[in-house]
Amino acid sequence: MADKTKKKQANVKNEPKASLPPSGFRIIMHEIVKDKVALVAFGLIVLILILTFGGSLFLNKDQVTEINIIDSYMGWGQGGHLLGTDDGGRDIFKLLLMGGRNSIMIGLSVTAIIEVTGLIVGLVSGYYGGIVDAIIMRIVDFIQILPQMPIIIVLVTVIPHYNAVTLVLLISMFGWTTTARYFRSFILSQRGRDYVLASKTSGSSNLKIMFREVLPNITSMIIIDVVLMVAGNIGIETALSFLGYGLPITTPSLGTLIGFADDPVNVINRPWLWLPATIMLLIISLSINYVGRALQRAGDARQREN
Amino acid sequence: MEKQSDLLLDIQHLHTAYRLQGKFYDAADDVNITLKRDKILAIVGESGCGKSTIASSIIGLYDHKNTKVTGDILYNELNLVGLNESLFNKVRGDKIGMIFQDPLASLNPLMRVGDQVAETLYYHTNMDEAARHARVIELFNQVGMPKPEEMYLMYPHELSGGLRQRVVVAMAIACKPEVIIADEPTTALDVTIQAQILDLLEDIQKQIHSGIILITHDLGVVAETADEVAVMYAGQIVERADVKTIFEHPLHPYTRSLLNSMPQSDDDDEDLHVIHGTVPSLKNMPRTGDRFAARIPWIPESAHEANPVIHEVEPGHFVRCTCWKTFHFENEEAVSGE
Amino acid sequence: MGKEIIQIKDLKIHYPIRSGFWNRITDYVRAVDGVNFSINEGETYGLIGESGSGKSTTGKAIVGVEKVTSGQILYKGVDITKASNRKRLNYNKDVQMIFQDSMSSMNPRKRIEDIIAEPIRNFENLTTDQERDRVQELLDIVGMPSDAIYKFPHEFSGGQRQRIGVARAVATNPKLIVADEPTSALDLSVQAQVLNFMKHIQQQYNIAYLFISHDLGVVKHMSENLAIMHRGRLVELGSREEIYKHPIHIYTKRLLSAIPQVDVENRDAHKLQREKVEKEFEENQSKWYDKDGRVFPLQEVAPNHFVAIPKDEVQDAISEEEKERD
Amino acid sequence: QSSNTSKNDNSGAKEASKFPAETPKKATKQGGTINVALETDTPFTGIFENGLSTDNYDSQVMQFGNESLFDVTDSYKITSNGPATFKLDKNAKTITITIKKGVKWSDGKQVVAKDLEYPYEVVANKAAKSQRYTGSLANIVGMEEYHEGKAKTISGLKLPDGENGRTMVIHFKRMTPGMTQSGNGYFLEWADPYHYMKDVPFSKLEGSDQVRKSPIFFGPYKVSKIVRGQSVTWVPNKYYWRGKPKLDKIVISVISTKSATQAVKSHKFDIADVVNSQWNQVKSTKGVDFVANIPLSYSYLAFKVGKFDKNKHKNVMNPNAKMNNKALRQAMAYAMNIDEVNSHYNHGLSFRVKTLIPQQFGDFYDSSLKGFPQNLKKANELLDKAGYKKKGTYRVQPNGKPLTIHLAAMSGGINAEAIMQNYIQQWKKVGLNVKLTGDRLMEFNSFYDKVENDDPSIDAYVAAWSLSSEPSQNDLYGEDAPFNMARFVTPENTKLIKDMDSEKSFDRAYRTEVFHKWQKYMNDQAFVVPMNNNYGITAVNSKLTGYSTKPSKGNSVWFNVGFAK
Amino acid sequence: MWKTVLRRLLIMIPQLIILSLLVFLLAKMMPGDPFTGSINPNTDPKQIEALKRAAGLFDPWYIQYGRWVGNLFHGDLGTSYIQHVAVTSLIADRAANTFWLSLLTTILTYSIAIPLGITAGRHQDEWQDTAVQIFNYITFAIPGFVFYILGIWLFGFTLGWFPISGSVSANASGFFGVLGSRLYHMILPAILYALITTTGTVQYLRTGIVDNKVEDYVRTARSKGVPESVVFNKHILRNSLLPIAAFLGNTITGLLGGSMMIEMVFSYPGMGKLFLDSIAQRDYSTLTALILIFGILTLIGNLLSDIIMSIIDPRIRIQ
Ligand SMILES: Nc1ncnc2c1ncn2[C@@H]1O[C@H](COP(=O)(O)OP(=O)(O)OP(=O)(O)O)[C@@H](O)[C@H]1O
Ligand SMILES: Nc1ncnc2c1ncn2[C@@H]1O[C@H](COP(=O)(O)OP(=O)(O)OP(=O)(O)O)[C@@H](O)[C@H]1O
Ligand SMILES: [Mg+2]
Ligand SMILES: [Mg+2]
Repeated sequence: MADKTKKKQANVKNEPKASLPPSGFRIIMHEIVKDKVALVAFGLIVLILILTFGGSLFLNKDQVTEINIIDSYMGWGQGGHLLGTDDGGRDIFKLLLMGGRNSIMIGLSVTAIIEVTGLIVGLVSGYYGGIVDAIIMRIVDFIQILPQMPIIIVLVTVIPHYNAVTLVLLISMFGWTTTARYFRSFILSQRGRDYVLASKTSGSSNLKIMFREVLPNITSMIIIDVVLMVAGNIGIETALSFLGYGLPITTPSLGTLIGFADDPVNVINRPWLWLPATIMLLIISLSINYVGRALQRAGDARQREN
Repeated sequence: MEKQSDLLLDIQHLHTAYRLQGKFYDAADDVNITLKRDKILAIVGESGCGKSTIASSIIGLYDHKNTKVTGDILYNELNLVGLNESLFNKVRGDKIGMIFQDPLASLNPLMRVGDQVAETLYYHTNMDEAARHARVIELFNQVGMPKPEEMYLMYPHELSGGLRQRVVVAMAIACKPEVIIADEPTTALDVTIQAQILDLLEDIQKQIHSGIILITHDLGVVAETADEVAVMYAGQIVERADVKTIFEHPLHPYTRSLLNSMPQSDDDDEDLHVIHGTVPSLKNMPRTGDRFAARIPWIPESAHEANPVIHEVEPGHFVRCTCWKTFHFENEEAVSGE
Repeated sequence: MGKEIIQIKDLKIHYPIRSGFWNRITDYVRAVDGVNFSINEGETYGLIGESGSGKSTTGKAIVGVEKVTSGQILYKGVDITKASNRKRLNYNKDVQMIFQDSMSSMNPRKRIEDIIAEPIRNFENLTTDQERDRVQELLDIVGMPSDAIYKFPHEFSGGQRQRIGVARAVATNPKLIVADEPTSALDLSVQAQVLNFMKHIQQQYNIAYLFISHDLGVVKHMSENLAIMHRGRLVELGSREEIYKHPIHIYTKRLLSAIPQVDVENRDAHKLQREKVEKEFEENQSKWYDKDGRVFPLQEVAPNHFVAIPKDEVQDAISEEEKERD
Repeated sequence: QSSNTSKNDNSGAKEASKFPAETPKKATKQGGTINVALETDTPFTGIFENGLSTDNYDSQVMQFGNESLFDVTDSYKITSNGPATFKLDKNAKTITITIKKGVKWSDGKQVVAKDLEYPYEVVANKAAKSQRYTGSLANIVGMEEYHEGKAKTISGLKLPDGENGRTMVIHFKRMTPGMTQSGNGYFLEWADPYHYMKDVPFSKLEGSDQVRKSPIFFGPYKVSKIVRGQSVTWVPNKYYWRGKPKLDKIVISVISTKSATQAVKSHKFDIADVVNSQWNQVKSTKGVDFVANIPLSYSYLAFKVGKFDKNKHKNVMNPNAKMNNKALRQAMAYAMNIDEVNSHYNHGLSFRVKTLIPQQFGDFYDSSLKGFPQNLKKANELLDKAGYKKKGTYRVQPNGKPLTIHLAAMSGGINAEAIMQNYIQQWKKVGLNVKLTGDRLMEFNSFYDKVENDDPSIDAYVAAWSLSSEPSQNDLYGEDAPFNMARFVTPENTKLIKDMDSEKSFDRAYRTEVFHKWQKYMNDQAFVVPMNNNYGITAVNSKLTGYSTKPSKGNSVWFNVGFAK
Repeated sequence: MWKTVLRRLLIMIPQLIILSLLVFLLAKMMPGDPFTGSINPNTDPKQIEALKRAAGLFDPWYIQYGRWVGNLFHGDLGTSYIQHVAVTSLIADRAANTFWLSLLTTILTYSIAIPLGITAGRHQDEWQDTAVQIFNYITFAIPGFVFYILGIWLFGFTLGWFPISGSVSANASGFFGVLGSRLYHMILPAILYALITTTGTVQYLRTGIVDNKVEDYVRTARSKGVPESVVFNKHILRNSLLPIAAFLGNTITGLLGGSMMIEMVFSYPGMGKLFLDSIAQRDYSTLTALILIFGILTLIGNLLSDIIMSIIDPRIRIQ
């Protein structure tokens, strides 16, 4: 009998894995490829990533942000500046590449912090429930009643060295609560499922159930959430920039560029300052959103299957 | 009662196809059934056989873009197939009532249950509001709801499963329809409640003299309530007869297998009969030959008709294919002939 | 009759209801409210009752995933309502569960191999190869093809999945399996398949089942002894023959009369009978339930037949029973 | 690059003439309504009393009715042509102010002596919480006693003809040469309607309707409607002493500074200020006249060389301060390309200021000084000589320690950041490592909080002054002046500043000499390096006439403004 | 239900105490004070210091906090250092402006969003849906202020259709004159603001409709012979509006605090603008009061949302 099973195994092993999990990267790619719009969007994202991250490799930050007042406020294509220059004679195109990269990095970092914190908190809160949940949710409640924008503005003026890192931390400080809530509700629905009970009766520990059983089941939720959140977070400093609490120009970002639009003169007479960044932000957001939707559909389809 | 109007529904050559990835597949394939006044016609079969498909085809509630219905569904000489929506709306709820499986899901959570029943009256009668209210109360009494006045004001979530289903029944019978279609009306309910609802349906039928199509997969329910039975398999009716015949002289192998797999025999140490395999999915359904053949592999292919058709073996007893003649259970000896 | 494998003593599980100004606990849902019974080695013990009567809660308490309010569950003489005892005994190696909804009871992200191996990994120290052999063997036992090992739950039909669920439950050679409505989501023909498997495995490994169901036909088919639950308590308990042939408690009678019978000839008679019982049930609440609507404690009316009736009516019941028996 | 320096050598002030200070003179007709833009990003406060108002915008809103007691010459010398006459008696240490007959409040009541005295009581009374009480005012006899609450009245204010007379005599402890200049701070230049305000306790004054909702003035227009923080409508004051104002109505309303350019271009306003950096966008606008003035202000770079000793209430210089090296300071000054920046960003509407005394002060201004035109070579030489050796890109201190200069600057106009980064690059060119404090421009409050409190994270800062029309420098750079935020104290400076306000300086020639000396000294020491001043350009509907920015016309401008025939 | 509301209100108290402390400390942490930078020829630093002392700015923070809280109980939020009026009156003024603007915005938001959401949901995956989605994505992705500035430039300055600043014109007189003028000043900002805020509503509504369309109760309604339009409006739409209603409370209060940008662009004297000004001017008393109010608004918004939900959705009991 043992021999027989061994043989069977061998066969099984060689079998093409036609029935891969209905999850993970494969289904995502599948879903994206299936949806033409999403495919285009995905292509755009890749293109922008290559441009910004690749392009930035060839740029020197000090050089890009160096002032050259002779060149200030050049229009499109003037003086060899494809997209003109800003108030300090800096090349908008280069700023755009660097700024795009920085903003994407900011968006990613904020998302990463928010997601990880939110996920862990949500997981613990939702899984254990009871008093742990009650305490955590009270804290979350409290943070959520805080008027975010005002407090961020106050903190921006308070902290001594304001830069991309502090910005990321400030924004993340509030953001995680929503994510925690979101994941908690998923966990709550998962917790009631019988497979958790089954794991318990199989003698698995809580930690193991939490991370090895429950977590993989909300991966598609996580992926979707992450994707959509990145889209929202890339432009997150624009509002602050507009209100005058953005990053310094030595840290180029889409926000600092779009922030030029806080002045009607720039809006009307110097569109090259803010328009490219706005369009880039628009493209990034739209693309990510479309991809996100495609993922959501994938996720929903799987949800239905369940 | 006039004789001719005893035939309420006459379904002829019904084909209902769903679009899957651009192609249409028949989920109901050449279905012929009739429903008579004062009769309960049960449609039984495993999950996915196409029972609900028939129901939704009759009442015209399907996604018109992705569903194709052909054939005739004659209701008093009115062909419901392809009937325009506004005309159909006059029939639905008035002449044909429908009861669904999950009473919670099939009630609007934001409306008082009384109003939901009254809504039917609003569209099919000339009653004023007071009259409608009175009629709803009457209906609630009729379906055995305690304190109907109070119940009128309740929301679905405030009622127990049994009461909800009574509301749904009240809704279906509000206009005294001639045809009631009940798609698994008791699957979501407890046995005791199930018994009550089934008894209720019978009582109602006696009062308003309608014909009922009862869709279920519970043979016990069929035996307790139906007058006529249609057994469905893979989109086709495989056997049709009055209830007694079906339970006492079932012919089609599928009917016989189903009956055998019921855990009811007293010799409980014996294994229950198991039907090999599963109902094929819509896409994989064989379109030629005997669709059930795959599940009784020990019966030689020659025993099946090449293109099985319905035979009337006795008056009122219809069986598809002739394989029943040589059919025997796997572990039995082959009984030659019948 | 074999040895008792598990004893449930005065089991109570109450869920708090919060309300009022301070959101204090104002009342309890008495999901299980004083239940006593015991299961013998290798037997199938049926637990029947209407929805919400506390069957699942009882079952979950027995496998140790539900917090018990009071009472004891004795396994090998040890009260396993305490987590530490369960751990010490490796309790879940011996007591396993089969769930109603096979889909939801399997992690959709895990392959069948990992699903079945989970209890093995937790309770036994096997090498990867041994483990795989064991999984293969289990799949063999439940009649699944061996390539199933690499598939995911959604790739199987409901009946197949339920068989996998059985495989997982028997993976550690348990002594007792709580089967909570294992077939009520299945079609008739598929149900037959699963029930057959359960029986075979029981015979093979001498497993005891607590078989929870509201389908009396199935319970009758499966179990030797059974208990009928109502409002968190047991109303009647005894051998299958006793209960089906000589039900005493009105609730049992009501339940039995509600089962659809495949007996077309006598269906009108059934209906009359059903209506009679129903009427009796409606009208004689006070006879069968105490003033709070609670079920009375069980009294023995015959060997291996207990009914929840007031003490002073035991005699009547016994004589009535005997009369019926004649 | 230094070629620019010689080219821009002509005095900035000369360029002032490229804009007129007045609109063309035309015959005026009666009637018409004008809209005046008040460009601010915050609503105006609406305290319409000169002693309590702290908001510059309030005075702009009030200007149509709030006439000063005195007219002045174009160099801010007080004359007797205005509503009141002015007489200074150096020996008797008095100033006599007499209000002219017929100068009436807009309710028709004559302005009387009590109305001249009352503002002092408001400013000096602690309950009124005025920010305007100063050491200079304490120079009036009896003022301190009144301020401390020891006296019920201010003994140095005498009303020889009684409260309802028209004359007030002010007795001073000490006379200073600046007293003849408007804005000297030793006495107040406005009147309050005592009869109208007397019933309001001082503590309630700033919130009272008399001050907030329906203030009265004796100027050409009177308030007809106030929308709090947003707009004020003025209509003619029929009792106005100079005659009948020309316009039927003046509406001044707030618009955001960001909208200034649009406000000009869209002709929604008849009078609106131009934002200099946006000059190119508005300069070709049709139908408006641009008039300009040069405000009394300048921006500067200052070096922190000491601390303010709160106990002694004195500035104390730290000889070891990083910036306490003349050569370093001068080098930094020479390294800046101010002219270049001005021509690029402000279209010639800003000009480099060469000394700390603005040109508007006439001969007090030392036109021989050149300030610090960009000269990188000189800067390098100075540093080399002073021992700041180059190690890599940057220079180190003479003692061999690395040198990083922390510069504080305020955020502000849209080009502020670029300009600052530009200077930092200039300094880098001469090997100086200059970093922004906190890595970014600071917003106003953080900036002054740090600068005023001598925060160690600041070695140098760029700020701006707005000056009083009296040129004394004591309050700005004196030894005990808290506003001397560079905290430099040298005997020479102290002496010169004392001299400016001394008895001797009543002799204008002497005072001129002192000012010249002080400017030279400051130019050499470079504790404070003057940078820029800007034109204040106003776009005026060309249908209007009579508008002027000349100091001499200031007090009667709204009487004169009207539509051309 | 009132009991529950009362309880919820009581629970708010400790939250508010923590909030107030936090806010107070934050404000104190900010560099500078209302007198910072009062550097002009007319002021004397000594007098400024005396005023600061009189204002209690040199006291330790807990004393200042204590004083502040003490006054709070008398309904006194202090006096604005900058505007020199009681903070309550200042805020009342601004709150009224913001309230009306928010109200108009809300009305406009819903009158734009609901038809769009319905169209998109009803014609799921058809061109109407795509069009709405594109509009939605664009308003979502473009920062609001770019919209506002373009709007004020086009409709305010260039075309001159709408006023470009303030909340009421100086010329307005009479009750209807003032009312009209106020409305006129609000229209453009409200429309622009509404366009930006529709995104969420449209999305929720669309999803709601798409989900509800396939619910069983809809099938039931159809089986009763209810005409399609009624099925849609009475059954599907009402259920789909639930999530929007759930946010109604938060939306209104959120707009009250969240209108900073639009108020800034339009120099509209509302709460958001007041807040930004107070930060810039270090008007602590106003600042603390405002943040506290924003916090309270959020709390009330949540409560309101819950109450609204419990009213329109019988399944929900608030607790
Ligand atoms: N809208 C649809 N689109 C595509 N396929 C459908 C659709 N509805 C039903 N089907 C398929 O048609 C077949 C018959 O379905 P139907 O719902 O009629 O079965 P049923 O007998 O009612 O089953 P059950 O007992 O599970 O209700 C099944 O294979 C099902 O998957
Ligand atoms: N976590 C819980 N909190 C509160 N009440 C609960 C909880 N779990 C179960 N209950 C209640 O306990 C009672 C018993 O539930 P249980 O699931 O044991 O019933 P059951 O007999 O298994 O019913 P079914 O046949 O529907 O499965 C029910 O009234 C149920 O509402
Ligand atoms: Mg069905
Ligand atoms: Mg259960």
